[in-house]
Amino acid sequence: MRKVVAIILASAFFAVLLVSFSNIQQADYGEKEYYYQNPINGSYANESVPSHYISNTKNETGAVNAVTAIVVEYRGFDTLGEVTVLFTAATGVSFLLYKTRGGKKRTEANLILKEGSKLVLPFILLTGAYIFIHGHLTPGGGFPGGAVIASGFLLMMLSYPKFFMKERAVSVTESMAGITFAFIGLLGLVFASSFLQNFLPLGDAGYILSAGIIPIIYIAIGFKVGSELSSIADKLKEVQK
Amino acid sequence: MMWPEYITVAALISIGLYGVMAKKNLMKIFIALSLMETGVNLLLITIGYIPGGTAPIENGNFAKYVDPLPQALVLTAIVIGLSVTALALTLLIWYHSKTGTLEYRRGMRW
Amino acid sequence: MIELTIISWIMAFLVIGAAIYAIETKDLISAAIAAGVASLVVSIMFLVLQAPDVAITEASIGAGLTMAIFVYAIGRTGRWEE
Amino acid sequence: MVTPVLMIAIPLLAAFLMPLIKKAHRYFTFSILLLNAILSVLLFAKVYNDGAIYETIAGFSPPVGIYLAVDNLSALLALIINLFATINFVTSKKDFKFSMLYLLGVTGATGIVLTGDIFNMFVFFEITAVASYALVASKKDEKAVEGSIKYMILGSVGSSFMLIGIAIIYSQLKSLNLYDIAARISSMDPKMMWLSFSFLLTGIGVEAELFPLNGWVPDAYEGASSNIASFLSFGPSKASIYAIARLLIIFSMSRTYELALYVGIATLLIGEVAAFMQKNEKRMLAYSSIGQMGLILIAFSLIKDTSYAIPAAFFIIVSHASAKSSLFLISGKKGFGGITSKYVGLAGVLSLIGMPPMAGFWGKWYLLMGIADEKMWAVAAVIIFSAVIEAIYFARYLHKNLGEGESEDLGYSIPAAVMVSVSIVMGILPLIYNMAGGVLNA
Repeated sequence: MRKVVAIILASAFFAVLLVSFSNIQQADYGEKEYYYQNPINGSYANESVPSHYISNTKNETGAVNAVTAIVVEYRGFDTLGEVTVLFTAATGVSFLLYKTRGGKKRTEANLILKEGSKLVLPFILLTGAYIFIHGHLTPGGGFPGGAVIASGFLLMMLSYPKFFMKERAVSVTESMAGITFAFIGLLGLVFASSFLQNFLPLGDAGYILSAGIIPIIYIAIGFKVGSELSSIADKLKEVQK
Repeated sequence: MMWPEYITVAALISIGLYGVMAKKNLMKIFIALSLMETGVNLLLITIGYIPGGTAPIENGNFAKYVDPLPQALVLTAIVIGLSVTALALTLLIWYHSKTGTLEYRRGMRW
Repeated sequence: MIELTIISWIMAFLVIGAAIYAIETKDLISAAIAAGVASLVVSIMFLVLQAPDVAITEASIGAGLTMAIFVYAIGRTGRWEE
Repeated sequence: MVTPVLMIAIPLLAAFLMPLIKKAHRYFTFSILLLNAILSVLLFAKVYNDGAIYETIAGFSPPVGIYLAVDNLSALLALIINLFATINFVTSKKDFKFSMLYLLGVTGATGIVLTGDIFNMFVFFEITAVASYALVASKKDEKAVEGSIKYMILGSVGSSFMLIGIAIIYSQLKSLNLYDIAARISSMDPKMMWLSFSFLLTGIGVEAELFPLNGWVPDAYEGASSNIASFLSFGPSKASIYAIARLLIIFSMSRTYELALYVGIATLLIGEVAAFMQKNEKRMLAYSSIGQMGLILIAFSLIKDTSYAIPAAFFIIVSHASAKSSLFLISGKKGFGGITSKYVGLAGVLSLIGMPPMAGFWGKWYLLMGIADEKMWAVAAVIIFSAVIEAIYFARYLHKNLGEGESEDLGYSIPAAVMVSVSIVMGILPLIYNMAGGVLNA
């Protein structure tokens, strides 16, 4: 009974969604109906929001990758919030699974996996670091870079059942990275005029040392995401007594 | 019109909703929720796509770019989805260790 | 262009099939892996839709880590749905 | 130099700092919350004198970047949330992770009311929601975890729906800024507008405890420890009802107001009737919260028709935040043992049912005035009917608890007394103001 009702509701929902999606046109965003209005003085701009990003990213932020520029600069506040959500979740996980570390025996992994993962780990970590350092030049950035680092530690957890993240080190890393992010934002308030505003020289677009605060913030995010994701995986892996 | 993508989006969201409504196993419900989140992310990216556009990374030869803003939003949404899932799994592990089951018996009690 | 459309349709059916399997199977580990597969195929769709940043993130976080923590959690609770 | 962004940035910095200074976390968190409350007072003073503040973030002009938009009502809500959070935090006795989660939850709720960007609002919703899931489960018993899981399931569906709504709006207008959306919403296809409105209402409605989506409310409130139940009733729910009010103003269409009015009436009736039938005290208080949220939504849905709507909503929010939070705080023990608890219980109940010297009275008074202006007698009848039900079950509640009880825990009842005093002060101030005004006019 419950299933039938659910199927009917879900199909109705499917139909509604499809009908509504057929109204969306994949339009060019340069068209007139998308021209935005400035909330503070009420004036109309003669471009739309996406076309502003596309034509001005390089001059305004110095980043080549427009997505990175939006994530770190234009909508950096969202990213601060997002990092905070992850931080909240990591805190919640360790708060709720606090005293469950225990010693049920797990089967040992075989030798090849063990030695191989030891060999591969530095390369995985390097790849992760590469991804988040080059975030403003190539696809990628702090989040995938951090995830790659976490997957390196995940591999270690798989091959060594007794491998645990050092809790103190992880928590210090994540707080230092978070503090860096928020502090750079406050420095923007001090040296420039608003929170998270860029206060460093933009440099030549296309080089590593360019785009002002973007690389610094992305490195902080990379460390933070990497340590939080590995600590989450570590906590969930633990065996209860 | 991008029918394959939109049909996938609608299907993922309604399959997820069906799972939440019909299934009793809590783990299954959270798997359904993660499918739903994937669907929403695909929706955002599809909205930002412009036929014939290229990725919004400048590479010398100027072309038409797709809309970068939804991509930035999806990056945020993916990480948020993972955070919620992690917390949910923690609670499920806790619940299982106390009650020995993940089946949801009592239902909505008004 | 037409090849791309065919590939998109194939991927769409793959995703929908994986999602239905993930919901209907009784084995939770298979369900988690099927959800991971769906998310991986979606990340290829992101790549086709010219979103490489999102594709990388979805493949590593959405497919990889989410599936890993699901498998860990299922390992600590129970594998079969009643 | 008060900038609203400090109210978000400083607590976040403090929360990131917390794992490094585990020892003094309680004093540290308390002082940060107090600082935030002081900042919000200064902010309100500034907004009240100079008009609304728009603060750009990252130095880009708004629809391109994000901005914070603070008007009178949002400054007042930020003040309410931070003030009660400060008072309520005194009762926390757990370790530093609890303090972190609490601080983050309060910051998220503050962010919801201050931000002027719809996706940013979604992010802050998620911060509050994730923190609240963990806080509800923090009591670590079966009921708490079950309530938290229910909350989480509905909350995740809600956040997905909210994101769908945002995606639909973006597809039509290519903008995420609330003001920009409001200015250009009329150019949107009405079908899509309805669709996005209903998705957003559903998404936010989960947090705001609206009618078909509030299955989690009684379980979460019953399971959570009493200070967290108190936090839920002044933090996330108030911030999200304010978000719904903003939504209504954006989609300024008479039909959307009508829909909100019907949802509000349904929520009010269901909540009050369920509270009337309920035996368990905490669940009864939770259902009564649902009813009050319905009342607030009714007030907001009249925003366009009458100028009484905003004061009505404001006074009900104050009354509910202070009275319900303090009742939850003292509900840990059986009965009201000591004199402080008795005072809190009596004052809280009087404010909730809307007796004259309290803030709740002014809320219902202004609401009824507004409804009388519009001559919507059916709505007035519903409100009076629900008030009668409310009075009956609260009389039963008082009768049961005012007799002998366990000796009270002053650590809980004194903060509760401080909270409920806010309701009295806010109730007396308009009285004095009116009387003074009357004297001056004469």
